[in-house]
Amino acid sequence: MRYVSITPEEKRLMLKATGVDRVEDLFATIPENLRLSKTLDIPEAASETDILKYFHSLGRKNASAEDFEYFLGAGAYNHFIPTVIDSVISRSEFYTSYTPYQPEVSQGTLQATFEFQTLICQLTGMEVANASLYDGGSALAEGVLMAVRTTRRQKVLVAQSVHPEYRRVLETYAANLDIQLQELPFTESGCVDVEALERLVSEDHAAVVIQSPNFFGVLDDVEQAIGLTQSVGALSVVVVSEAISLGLLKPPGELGADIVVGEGQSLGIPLGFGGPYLGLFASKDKYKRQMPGRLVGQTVDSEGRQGYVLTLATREQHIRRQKATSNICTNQGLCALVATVFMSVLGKQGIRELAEQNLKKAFHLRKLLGDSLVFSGATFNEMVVECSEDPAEINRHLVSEGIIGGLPLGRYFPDRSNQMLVCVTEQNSLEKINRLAEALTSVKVTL
Amino acid sequence: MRYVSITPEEKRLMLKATGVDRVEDLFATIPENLRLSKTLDIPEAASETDILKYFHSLGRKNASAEDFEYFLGAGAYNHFIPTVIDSVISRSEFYTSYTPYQPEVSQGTLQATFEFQTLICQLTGMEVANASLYDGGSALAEGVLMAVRTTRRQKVLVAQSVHPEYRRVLETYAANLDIQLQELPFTESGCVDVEALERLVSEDHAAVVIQSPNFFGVLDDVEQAIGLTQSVGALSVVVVSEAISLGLLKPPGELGADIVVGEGQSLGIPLGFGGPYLGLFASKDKYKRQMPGRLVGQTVDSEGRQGYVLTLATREQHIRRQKATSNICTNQGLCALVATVFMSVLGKQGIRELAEQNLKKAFHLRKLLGDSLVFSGATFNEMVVECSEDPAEINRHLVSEGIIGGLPLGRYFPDRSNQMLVCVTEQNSLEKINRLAEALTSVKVTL
Amino acid sequence: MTRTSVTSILNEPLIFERSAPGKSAYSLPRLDVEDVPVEEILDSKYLRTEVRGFPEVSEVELIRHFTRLSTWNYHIDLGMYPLGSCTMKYNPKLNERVARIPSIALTHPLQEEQHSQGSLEILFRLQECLKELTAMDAVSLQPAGGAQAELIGILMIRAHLTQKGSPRKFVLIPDSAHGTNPASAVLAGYEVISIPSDKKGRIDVKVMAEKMSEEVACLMLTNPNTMGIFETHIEEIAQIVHQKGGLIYMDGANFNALMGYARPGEMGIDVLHLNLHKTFSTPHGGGGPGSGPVVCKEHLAPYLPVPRIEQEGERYRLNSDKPESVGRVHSFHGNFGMAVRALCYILSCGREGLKELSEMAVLSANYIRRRLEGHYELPYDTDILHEVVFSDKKQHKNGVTTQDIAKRLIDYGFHPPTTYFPLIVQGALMIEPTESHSKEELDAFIDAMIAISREARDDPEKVLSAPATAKLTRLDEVRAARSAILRWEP
Amino acid sequence: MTRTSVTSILNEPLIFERSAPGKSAYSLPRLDVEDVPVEEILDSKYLRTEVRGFPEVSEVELIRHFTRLSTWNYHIDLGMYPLGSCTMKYNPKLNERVARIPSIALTHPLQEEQHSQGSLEILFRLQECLKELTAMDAVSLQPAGGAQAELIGILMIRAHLTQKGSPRKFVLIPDSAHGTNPASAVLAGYEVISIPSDKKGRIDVKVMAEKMSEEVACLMLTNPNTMGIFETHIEEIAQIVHQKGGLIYMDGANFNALMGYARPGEMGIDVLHLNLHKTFSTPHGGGGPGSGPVVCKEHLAPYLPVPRIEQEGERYRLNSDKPESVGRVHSFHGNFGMAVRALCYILSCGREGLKELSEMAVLSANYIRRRLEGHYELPYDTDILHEVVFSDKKQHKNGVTTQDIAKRLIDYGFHPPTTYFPLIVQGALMIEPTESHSKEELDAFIDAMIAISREARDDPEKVLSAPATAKLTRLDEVRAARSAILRWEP
Ligand SMILES: Cc1ncc(COP(=O)(O)O)c(C=O)c1O
Ligand SMILES: Cc1ncc(COP(=O)(O)O)c(C=O)c1O
Repeated sequence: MRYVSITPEEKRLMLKATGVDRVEDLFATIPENLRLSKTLDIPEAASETDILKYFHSLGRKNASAEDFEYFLGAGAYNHFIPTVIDSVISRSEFYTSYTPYQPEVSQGTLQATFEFQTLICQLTGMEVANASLYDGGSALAEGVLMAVRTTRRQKVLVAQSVHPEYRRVLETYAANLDIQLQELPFTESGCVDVEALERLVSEDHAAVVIQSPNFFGVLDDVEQAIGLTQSVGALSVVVVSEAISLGLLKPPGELGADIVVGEGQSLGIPLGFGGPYLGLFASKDKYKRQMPGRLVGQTVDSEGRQGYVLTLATREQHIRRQKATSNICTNQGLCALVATVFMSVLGKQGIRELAEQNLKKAFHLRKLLGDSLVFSGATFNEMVVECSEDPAEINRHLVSEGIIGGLPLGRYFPDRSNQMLVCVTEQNSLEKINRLAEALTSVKVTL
Repeated sequence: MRYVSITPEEKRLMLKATGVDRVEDLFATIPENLRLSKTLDIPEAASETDILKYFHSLGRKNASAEDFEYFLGAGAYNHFIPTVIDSVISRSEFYTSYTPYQPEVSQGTLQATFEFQTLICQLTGMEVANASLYDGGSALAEGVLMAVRTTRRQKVLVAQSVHPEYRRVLETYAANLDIQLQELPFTESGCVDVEALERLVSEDHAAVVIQSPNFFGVLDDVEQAIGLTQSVGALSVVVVSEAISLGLLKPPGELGADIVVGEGQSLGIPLGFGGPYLGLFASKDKYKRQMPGRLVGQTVDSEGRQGYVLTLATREQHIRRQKATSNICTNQGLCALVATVFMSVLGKQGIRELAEQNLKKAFHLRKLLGDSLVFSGATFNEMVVECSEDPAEINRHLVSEGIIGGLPLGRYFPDRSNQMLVCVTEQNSLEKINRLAEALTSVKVTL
Repeated sequence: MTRTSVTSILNEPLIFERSAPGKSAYSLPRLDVEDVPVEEILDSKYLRTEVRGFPEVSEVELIRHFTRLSTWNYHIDLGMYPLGSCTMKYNPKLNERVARIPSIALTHPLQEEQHSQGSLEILFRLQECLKELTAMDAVSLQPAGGAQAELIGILMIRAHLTQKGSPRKFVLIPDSAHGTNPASAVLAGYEVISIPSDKKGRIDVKVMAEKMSEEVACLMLTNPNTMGIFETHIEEIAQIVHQKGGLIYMDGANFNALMGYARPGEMGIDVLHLNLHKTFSTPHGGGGPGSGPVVCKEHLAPYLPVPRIEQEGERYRLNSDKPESVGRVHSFHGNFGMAVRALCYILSCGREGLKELSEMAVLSANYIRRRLEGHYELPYDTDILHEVVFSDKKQHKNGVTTQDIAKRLIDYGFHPPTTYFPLIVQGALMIEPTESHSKEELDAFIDAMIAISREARDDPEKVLSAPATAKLTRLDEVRAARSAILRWEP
Repeated sequence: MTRTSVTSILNEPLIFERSAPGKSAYSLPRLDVEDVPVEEILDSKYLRTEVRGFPEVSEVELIRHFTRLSTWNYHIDLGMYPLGSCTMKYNPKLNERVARIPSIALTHPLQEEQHSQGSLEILFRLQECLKELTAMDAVSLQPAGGAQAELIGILMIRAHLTQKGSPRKFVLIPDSAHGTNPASAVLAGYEVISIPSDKKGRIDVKVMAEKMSEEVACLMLTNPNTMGIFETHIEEIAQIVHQKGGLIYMDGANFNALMGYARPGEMGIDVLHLNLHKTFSTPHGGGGPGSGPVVCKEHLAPYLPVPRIEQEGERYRLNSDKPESVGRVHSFHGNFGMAVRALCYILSCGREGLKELSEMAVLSANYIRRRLEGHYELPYDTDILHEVVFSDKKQHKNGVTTQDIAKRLIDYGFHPPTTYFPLIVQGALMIEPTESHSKEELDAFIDAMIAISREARDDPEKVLSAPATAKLTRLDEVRAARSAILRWEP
């Protein structure tokens, strides 16, 4: 057993020192009748060679971005991942270490996390960001709970154009804390219905949640929504599921958002069948003591040298137990490091150029789609299309051409069963974009 | 340009400090007429994405052990490579460092190399081993040159059953040092013709070179050959091209060899289209001051702590210049580290079990081949087969079944154009071995 | 600019301080569509001018920056990391390689089932293995960590009880429990009643029985508990709780002690969670990601999160049609990458291997206990399994605390154990070796601990001023919390 | 067992000392053929009982062993590594990734051409790029290092001259040349005539002209030479040599100074070698592997090693039918893996990039020279390109030598420069920064050098006793050579 380092002889010596004859004796504290008599119905140990064969065979049962061009986004995006990222996170110093509870021997993780918090603040335009939450869905839930905590109000308006799965996670978290979630409709532009918002929002509301670019890819009317929200003393929670968009778009912070939550997968994290991803959480400075999750702060050591530590721990469960701001303990640390390296690789120019490529390639598709576009609002790299035939059918054709098409909207919006949400990133080629347009509109593209 | 760290502004400051206006001025020392006026006919910089696409497309033009089962050996073997090896050599501490000329900051490389030298001594049964040479071919050449140096004799007998390419490299090295290379024939058993050896060898001979397992896979009559060689005061040089065989076979050292040279590719190094591989060089202790290449030795620091340094450097070109024992400078350091990790992973039991699996799988094929075997001598994991049809033809059929067949011997031995050298390793499956046997003998295997 | 250690550059600044205009570490393909100016595509009201503050560095600088930072971390591949309750075992390299196979790592969570059969098989097979290991009936791999699993587990209990009439009001939690337990219970809408431990370090059954009522939804226990002690009365406990119509949630963070020896499903547990990042060797990544499968009995299965992964003949499918489900806790399928590693680990170890792991983990903990009990106070003399908790009582006389002992261990080249937890032990030193270490490494750790106990007696200053060899001396946490500098500012 | 630094365990023993019977780090598939006992297959006379001394360790111990060792190395990813003549530039991660693509890394050198078209294209395209960069006509990628390339290059000259009548007897080599030059010349069967350098640090053309004769096969020069100085009289030199029927071999180890600015083929060079592990960023791997392409003019092409890689329309083939070839120097196609990395690098940099590299390398060297010339003796005030050589003359007065300065740099967190080479400079300090470093890093190095020159004056002891922060203090090399302990013994 290559994962164990104790030899039979050493085992003997250790048992002797411990004062028992057989290892089994150490388990005597488990009542006889509870001790397992049978051997586990799990295969015998497989060799490294067999393991690799097996998992490669499983891989061949998948379609993946290795062999297909993806136009599927909807909260998980196929972006370029710089090679250096894996070189950094493959250093065991980073990936095999624990939460930096002992700062003297964890300054690497701590400084990198402090850099992450700063980068997220810069990207979102907010004042403070935490060290990560699980994913976009739970980040939204934590954001709403924080708004409820701070405002001591129980009603929350959530735009229907927020990612449906995020909304489901929010429902799960809110279910038993008597929080009332109300839906906020959208107009034919795809933006939140501002009149409805004005009509619905009140002094009873803790928060209003909108997303931009929203689930339909539409750039929402964030500024106006925030204004209306704050006019009644509610907190504005803005969701971002496509972080790359912030390389180009005015960040929620600049527009006055109180809390920004979102998904950081676009920042160098592989599609990975949905996880591990990266929950982003940022807010205005005045709310920092209400924040969920870990925070790294700057300080000095006993000799006055600058260093970093986990701080404001009194918010957390291991100190405050049932009074904690959240129950989260293990977070997505290594994914935060990935995002830190990604943002550092791209830097000021790169993040902009990347965002522009997404915008321009998507715009090329948008032009080709013409009237098949469902919403009139401005978009970044995703858009909803009215299809000439059943979207699932179209996808089936596309697969044979090495293309994974968009998301049939019927899945979340039964009344939109003929619509497809498509995404274009810098990874998509002109040729395949044209092919997609043809398949969606059954109009031949001639360029 | 991401591989340069100087900004335009910093460039300006540095030029100023250096006292010139334009970078071009720094090249003024190159005569005008020699300065290149045109721009290089080399493509513009390609993005990381495009580079990866390009090399993957090249990969698709290859057959590789990723998709095919190989029965091709002949000096390059498809063995299992433990995953941990790449984890170790991917640490930049190892792969981006230079030759350990500054021992205080190179103890990692030095200790690992000292371990390598020891492991090679243990594997070959020799007393000293160096830190590596380029590959099996040049190792043979250096071995012969060392024998010539130490004996001050100019004649060398080389068995025809030594790897043909190694012999060609030897010829290149020996060409102008008036060394006479004479060929030593083999019998129908595939072993060196001992009578011929007895007849040919004389007081004029510096060395007799044999290989075991030899190029035909046959275990040669090493002990007897060594006896006859040393009886005339010549040095016995034994070549090993399949290092795994030493997990099971009596090592040349035990049989009295003076010098052992060979190829270490089998020890965890990927096929890699022929390189980088690993030249092995070991000898009796009394010859150590005649050795080519680097040697790491144990010593202490000024405080008496044990440490390691490059030693006996007076043999080398950077000190001794034209009087050096060899011109080699850069060697195959990282490949030696790979082999060190490989041998440590397998250890005493693993190397034996691995060798046994090779022997037993090859033996299974051997039984199936029966009379088609060309040589009667004992074999390890390679053997020569008389084919039912043109070997190249057979290989063409096999490819369609995911099999890369053996080496058509005609390539090196025109008179053996119907024969094929096949190799079976632990990587080959029973099913494919049977298929190979069928193809080679056109007899259906029924098991 | 002085740098004091050759294999570790100690004064690497923040990445922002390395930045200068014009440096870059990225490269992108040339745009292959018409290059329409951004302003013609989007109204300027949507646009920002730049991401102010974003760094600009070259690839070389970037690599050096993070390489230098990395050398400031202690890590498992360097030496023993005996954090109690965290199960810091070796993270096999094979897991990492397998998780990076492109056809496994690059699949989209929303792509059609028929294009995801490989990924679904991984999830399904792992679920089957976990069921067998725990003797439970159903699993969800969706929770991204133990804490989230706790929330889901309690929500499932709540849903179940609600169906039977009332969700009830309270959750019983031993005072030795991990902080996530009460926090999760509250998040699920319950109030917490704390149950004291008896003098053996176990749940005080008598008190528990008194507190148990028709108003109590469940008892949330950890077994073996955070003292490393097995709750021997588990059956009796379960009976008491079940009799009152309550359920039992087991925090399975310490499952590394039980593999092949005991199964929660046979102890009367209704639902539990496992931590793939503990028992099943997925790396902790400096804080995460983890994965917290929630595993339950048949009667709770209907409430598991959706989608569920089901097998139909040769094929696997995602079933979201579970009307009683408590819903989702993750946007997609949870931390899939951790599931890949865990399955790789289980198949690599095999049935015997998994059992051997638990044996060696328990043996190592008991060995440490025996060798250190003369030197450090043992608050409970109860038998333990996979971890041992000491206290600083003996050293306290000389003014040396758990904190000091922990920091001094750093100078001996070891990561400190978990400190000041569980809360029921004053100045707790919680040591969990796991099965990974050689006797040599264990002895080195034990010798260091003994040496420190001597220093505490003969030369306390040495211990009080530790660490002497780390990048920094002790950090001012009060100042950090007061000034709360949470980001770099130009 | 005391360990003194937390991020680096300093007392890791030899792997053999970690070994104990029964531990193992390997796993092999179960044998799928009949398990015939070895003794029934092979006569016992062939068999050994065991590989005596081979270690037995677990995977965890193995990883820790090599991880700990690794932390004792200085490396490029940590900081500046200004070894003159070695071109220690950044090794791009992308190269490493590309070289590991399975369909590129797992091909057999003897498999049929039609199954190796991808690999052959890599070799062919790299050759074409090197021809363009050097303005030469033909290339062989077979030599596994510069030294082997030198041997081949001279053998080609020898073959050429032999054909024209006589191989001749001598090779002219400047006294500033690298040791491999004379060693290779001798290996090719020639005697070496050393040519002195003039007071400018260049080849003394007058002396060279006198020594040049019909008995001289070739002049072997390095350009820019090991002083970093361009041989401005190269054309005149070539003319003199050619007039006497000799040829010119250029050691291209310093080609990093010339890319996009000058091409050997336009200077009268007949044959040269390049070092992919210097100019083209392939990693040095702690000593190797490298790769030394030999590049020549048409008249020497027939003598290149076989097989040659040729293009026929869309296809690439290996041609061994070159009767005049000097033969093979490698069992197969040379260090292919290095060729993959070099091509990846060339394509990543592109034509402008390559030129920029040389510019920044030359700028960095000149910047260092200017800033240090007041503090360290500059033996030649000649203009330099990519590297600068100082001497310890100034410090020698206080008994501080090059050796001491080098060791003291370690304490400042830098790898020392090349020392005591070239031999024409007493106590040479040979500094080659390459293009990789930021101005910040260069300034830090310069400041350290200046600080050391001050220390040499004010506090020589500090310098003489350096390094103070490395794993070890200075090692006893005499003792090492005398006792010559070259392997571990139980
Ligand atoms: C006993 C116990 N319960 C629960 C948890 C929480 O698990 P996670 O960190 O995965 O959320 C932990 C982890 O620290 C633990 O030790
Ligand atoms: C000037 C010079 N020539 C030749 C060589 C030898 O090249 P290699 O080490 O690749 O054999 C070197 C490398 O150190 C060198 O610096």
